[in-house]
Amino acid sequence: MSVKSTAAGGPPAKGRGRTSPRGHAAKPRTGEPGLVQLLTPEGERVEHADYAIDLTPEELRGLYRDMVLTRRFDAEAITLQRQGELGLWASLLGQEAAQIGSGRATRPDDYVFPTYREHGVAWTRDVDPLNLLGMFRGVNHGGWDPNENNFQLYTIVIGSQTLHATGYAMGVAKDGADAAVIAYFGDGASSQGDVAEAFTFAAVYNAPVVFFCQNNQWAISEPTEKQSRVPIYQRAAGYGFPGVRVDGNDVLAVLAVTRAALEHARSGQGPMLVEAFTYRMGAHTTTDDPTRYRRDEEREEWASKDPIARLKTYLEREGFADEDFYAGIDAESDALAKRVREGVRNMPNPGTMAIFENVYADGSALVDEERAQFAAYQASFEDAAAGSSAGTGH
Amino acid sequence: MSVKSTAAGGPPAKGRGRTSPRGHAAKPRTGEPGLVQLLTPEGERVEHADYAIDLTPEELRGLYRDMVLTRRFDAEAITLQRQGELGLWASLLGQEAAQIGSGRATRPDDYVFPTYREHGVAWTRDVDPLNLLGMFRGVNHGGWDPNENNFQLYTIVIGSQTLHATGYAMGVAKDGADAAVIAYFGDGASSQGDVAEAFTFAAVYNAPVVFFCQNNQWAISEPTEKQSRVPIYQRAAGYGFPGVRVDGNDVLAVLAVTRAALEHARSGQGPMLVEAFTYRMGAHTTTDDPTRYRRDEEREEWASKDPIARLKTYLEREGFADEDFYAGIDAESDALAKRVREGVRNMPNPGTMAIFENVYADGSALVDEERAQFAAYQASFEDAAAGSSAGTGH
Amino acid sequence: MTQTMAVAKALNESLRKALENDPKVLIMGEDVGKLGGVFRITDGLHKDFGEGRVIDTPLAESGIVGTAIGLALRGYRPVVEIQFDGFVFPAYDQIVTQLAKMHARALGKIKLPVVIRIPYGGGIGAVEHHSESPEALFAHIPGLKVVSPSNPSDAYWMLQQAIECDDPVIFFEPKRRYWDKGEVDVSALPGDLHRAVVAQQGTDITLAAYGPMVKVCLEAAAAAANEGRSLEVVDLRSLSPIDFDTIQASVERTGRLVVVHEAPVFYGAGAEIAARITERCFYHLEAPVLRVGGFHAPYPPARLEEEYLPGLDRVLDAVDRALAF
Amino acid sequence: MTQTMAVAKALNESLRKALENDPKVLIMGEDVGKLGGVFRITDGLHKDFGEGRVIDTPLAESGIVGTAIGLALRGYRPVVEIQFDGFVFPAYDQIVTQLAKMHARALGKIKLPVVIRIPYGGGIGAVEHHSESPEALFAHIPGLKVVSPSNPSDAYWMLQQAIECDDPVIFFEPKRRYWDKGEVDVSALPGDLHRAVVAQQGTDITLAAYGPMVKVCLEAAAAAANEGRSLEVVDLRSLSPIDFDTIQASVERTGRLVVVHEAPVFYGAGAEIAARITERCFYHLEAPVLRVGGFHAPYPPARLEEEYLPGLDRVLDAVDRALAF
Ligand SMILES: Cc1ncc(C[n+]2csc(CCOP(=O)(O)OP(=O)(O)O)c2C)c(N)n1
Ligand SMILES: Cc1ncc(C[n+]2csc(CCOP(=O)(O)OP(=O)(O)O)c2C)c(N)n1
Ligand SMILES: [Mg+2]
Ligand SMILES: [Mg+2]
Repeated sequence: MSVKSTAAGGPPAKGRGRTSPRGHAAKPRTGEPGLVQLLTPEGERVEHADYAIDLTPEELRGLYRDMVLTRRFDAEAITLQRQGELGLWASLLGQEAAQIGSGRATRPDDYVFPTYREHGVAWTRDVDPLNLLGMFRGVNHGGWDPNENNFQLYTIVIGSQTLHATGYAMGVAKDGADAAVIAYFGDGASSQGDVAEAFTFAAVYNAPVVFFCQNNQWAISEPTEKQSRVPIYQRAAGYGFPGVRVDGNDVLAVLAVTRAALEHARSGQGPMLVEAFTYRMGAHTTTDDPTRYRRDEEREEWASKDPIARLKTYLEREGFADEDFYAGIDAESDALAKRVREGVRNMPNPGTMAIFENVYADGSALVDEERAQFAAYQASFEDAAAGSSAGTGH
Repeated sequence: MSVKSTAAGGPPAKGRGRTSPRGHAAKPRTGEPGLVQLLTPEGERVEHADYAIDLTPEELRGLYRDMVLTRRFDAEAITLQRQGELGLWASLLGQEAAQIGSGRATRPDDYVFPTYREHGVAWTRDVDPLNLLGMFRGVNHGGWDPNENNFQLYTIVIGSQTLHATGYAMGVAKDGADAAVIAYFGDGASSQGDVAEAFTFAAVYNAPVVFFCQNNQWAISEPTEKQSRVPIYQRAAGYGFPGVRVDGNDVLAVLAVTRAALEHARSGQGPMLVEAFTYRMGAHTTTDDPTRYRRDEEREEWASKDPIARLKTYLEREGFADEDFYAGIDAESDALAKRVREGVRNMPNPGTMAIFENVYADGSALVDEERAQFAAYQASFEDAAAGSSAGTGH
Repeated sequence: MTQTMAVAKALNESLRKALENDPKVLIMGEDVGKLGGVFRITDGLHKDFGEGRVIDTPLAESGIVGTAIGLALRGYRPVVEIQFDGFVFPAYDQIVTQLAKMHARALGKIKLPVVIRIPYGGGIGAVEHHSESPEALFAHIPGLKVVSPSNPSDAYWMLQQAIECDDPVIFFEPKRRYWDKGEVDVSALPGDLHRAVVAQQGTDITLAAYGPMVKVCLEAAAAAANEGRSLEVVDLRSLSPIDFDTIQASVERTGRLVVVHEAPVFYGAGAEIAARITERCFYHLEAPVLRVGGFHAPYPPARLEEEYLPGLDRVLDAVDRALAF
Repeated sequence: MTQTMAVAKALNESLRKALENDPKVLIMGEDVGKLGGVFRITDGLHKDFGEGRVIDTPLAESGIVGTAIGLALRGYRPVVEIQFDGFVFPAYDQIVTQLAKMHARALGKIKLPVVIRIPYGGGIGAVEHHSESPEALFAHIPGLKVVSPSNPSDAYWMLQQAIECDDPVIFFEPKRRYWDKGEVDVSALPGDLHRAVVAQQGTDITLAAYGPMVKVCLEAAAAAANEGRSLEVVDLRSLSPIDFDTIQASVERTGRLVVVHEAPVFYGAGAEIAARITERCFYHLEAPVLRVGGFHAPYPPARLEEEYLPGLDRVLDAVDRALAF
């Protein structure tokens, strides 16, 4: 079944009234002016004038699998945090479609610049999930090799990475490569000057970078109205490149839109801004308490737009997946959770002297001196211990 | 004579093709998509659908006088710099209409946040021109009382003042006052993150601030293409407030548009962005050498769009001013130049101990200590001098 | 009117009092509204004073400080919260080139009574950028005042005083001490905001510290007392200006000084104190001023912070070394 | 292959050589293209290497450094020009939280060979923000290296070395010395980038300085020689790390040290040097380490800078005071 939707990525004036009219569906829709959607919250497949997608059942099952495994990984991380194995966790619950859809749109030679919440994107880049946990456990600040999967380290200072992505994309263009770069950031981040400067540089140098804003409607306790009074995708036009808003809980639409945006970038047309309109179902991080600032009903409303449930409905309606498939994914999930659990528990603490490592690539006399002094200081305890045990021996 | 022009401040798609069609005028026009114009470079009065203005001959003469005196002041400052009386000067040559038009649109209770080039705006705020020269002479960093004329100190770090203006406007709104704030900045400044953040804050808090961008097409040696690939006024829409582009060499259009923008702000409708499209006729500052980076022809082309000449043509065509008027202004100019010249030459150097003044409002033991030490150090020379002259007496 | 409260509560009460006393006082920052800030320092203030006084801002630190400057120019007294130490840097330009200099630029004709509260320091097991001690980067800047309380009473009073001050004050809050309790006499008249105090009297050596490290030094003094050593502890409270007179007086008695802070030693506050006290007390010092602090390395991941942070042992080791001279 | 050239020309030649030697080297900044930079340090490079190598950027310092980081991640070696000292602060966040820390964040798996050139210091009669000396604000940050040449030869070679270094280097150029000439041997093999050198040998006291103040110290040494005093001058060259060994060796010979810089004394480089040298040379020092530098006040308007900046007299006054101990 396929229903026409004409929602376009243009300014709201254009699409208003033509998009997902409220009366059509029984439940409230994610529908908003200019929101690209290919799969409704009810799991109905709809067409879009500008963004088409044609996936095989296997590909659809693949997206489903990605989302389920990502969610399971996320849930396991929350549990591990509760058990004290992690110091903190930033859950992506609810944002699986935005992340899997966009991540799966990238090619291996594309380059990803994430925030601290892109566990699903990491998954699509074949980054070992254990790598993501080191910083949350407190054994490192990231530590993986970004060039192994073209997936940069998580960035905590809000917005910074959009400039790195832009510079990287300038380099890609200089090299004459046809790859693209994708920079993730949040609705809150859209207020940072760095993000605006990234827009400026990307436009001026026509850099092949896609700015991917996951608007999960919250920046910790602040709703998006505290960042902007118009939809964020509209910002792009003022910098001279296209912006589009996509239903971030619709993995098909996100995949289609991000593919198009990356292709736009790769083909020399410069940057593009994608706003994936989604929802942060959980707390900001495990230390956050959303009951202090948001209504339960809002969360419930968005639960009905769950990205995984809607793809499942579609798979089932179309008969694209059978019981074996679901059972297989369950088993895979359990195995993943187990691997993660064990992997985290066995993750070694860094040795004390790691404090002094990797401060500089070319070394520094100062670090050498402090390292030596600290080693001597530590040795003095051992000497003392040895001395006193030696003393005991007397 | 009055010709219809329908150029609108909206996005270019809207107005393109309707505005100042190239074929109509013999000389090239300032005309660009979406450029508001009320007086053509040839001094023809044209009407605009959205921006009307109706000035008495006296008011028109007043604007002319403002521009001529400002230009004369500016020229005198350049001369004083060449003579070594000033260390530096940032000329506004060519931008008189943008500054006088916008400055004359402000009310006394409005508040102005300038860059370092707003000598014409300062003039409209009754700031003593000598005040502006202190920092260029090197006797202070500004030093006037901003609250005397609601005209803030010149700001050198590009873009900073747009945030101060926004915060000030938030305060105006909090106070329930109906005044507006106007923040000046350049085309180059439009790239600074601070300016984007100012847009964000102004929009979110609906602050009564007008962002007034003088696009003089150059940021030192860099043309506007290095800052943006679309006209700067378009940036506003993406932040959720209106932007408009005005012919910055047309004092009537600038006055009309800025009045409307300030009224928009005062009436609770929030921020607005005005881009005054103008041209920096001179060097960036007296230390700059534009021959290294721009063609002479460009300057010549823009000379034909001179803001003062065009108003004069209009005044003459309409018979609004007679020889006495021009002679009077000449005399005023000479008097102003003389006052400025003498004022600068007589400007006292600050005393050495001024180094330690005004670091803190509430004082600081550290400054006190350093002041005392330095005073003692200086006194030691006097003692030595006294000692040696005393010595001579023996 | 003495009450027992934690540092966090003392700060909260202090803000409440400031909001009550002066209608021009505003609170601004990320998540300071309904959430009450990630450390709950502004808890309840949004509810009681409304969003006109307690303002959730866009996520842009330069914007927060820049608009706070504008509000101050309009006559308000903004108290800005920066969420964590590592996030103050986007605002650094506004702080250094504008906030610190505008009073001088205007030859004193305008005042910038802006307080910037920064929870700082480590020891809470956090991820990158959440445990730094950037105080020297502000204290080096003329035009700023920099203070840091170490206990609930100072938290309460010093914040009051910072808000009343007509100069910009960078107010560093020792975040790992937020939950430490102590007595606060809310009716006592406070001393000078920039005066150091002798937190523990002693005769053998002086320890100078501030913020989170005062507690460590007091513990060191207690431990040393058991070994028959008498450590004097000076709580600096202010890092710009620094009350050198109080340190000098102490060092003239003890003849030795160890400065302790979490921030990297290299170019840290300890350097300034060592240099100036050596100049003032050259003939009193029986040992060079020693410094205990962070290493010249990024703040390490949480599992290493216990070793990175100066603790009792490292302080006492420095004491031993100083006494061995 | 010795040539006489000014500091500005030496820097220009050094950049030219780097662009020639390594196709990955890029120049970025405001007005570095056709104009050749406001100080003409990049003069002619845009013409000869094209706008793909010599890049005029939008007017946004955070953007410049942020995209330079991205280019470095892609394998380029960007050399960024900040137009004046006072305009580096918008980029401070990217420098401190990203550039300085990414190598450690990646446990060494990525390198950030970015050079940030900053013309710094006063003495050129400029307006506000054009005469500052913010070096301590960078030297305090682990992960950055900070250097400053004082003469044409060092300008030429140290910039080469900074560009070849795989770490981020903040390269402070003494702008009032741009037009000072000296010999440059472009074939000589340079020493370690971070080694200090004895610029003038002497026996009575050591002066330590860097960048623009080395010349003042050499002049002071010459003036003192006329009075029969022998001043040793150490040109530090590197502010992070600091070559304490060379200073120590000198102080062990002379017994006295004066540190001179333009930056405010309070929390300045002199503090770190005084603290560490006092610790290393406690029994050699016959006087406390004295510091001569800027005051705790915003850099003053041009007509006051001569009095604000440490000159011959203030240096010699400190020498007198040190010798009087
Ligand atoms: C510069 C900076 N300021 C503040 C913070 C603290 N902080 C961490 S996450 C966050 C909210 C981010 O919101 P958003 O960009 O929407 O991303 P989301 O967390 O929703 O994915 C804040 C304020 C930070 N990390 N960096
Ligand atoms: C943050 C910062 N960076 C660099 C400079 C140096 N600078 C002074 S003026 C200028 C160009 C400004 O161009 P624009 O904003 O268009 O204003 P205009 O000078 O044309 O009036 C630059 C780069 C500065 N003052 N501040
Ligand atoms: Mg968000
Ligand atoms: Mg300009």
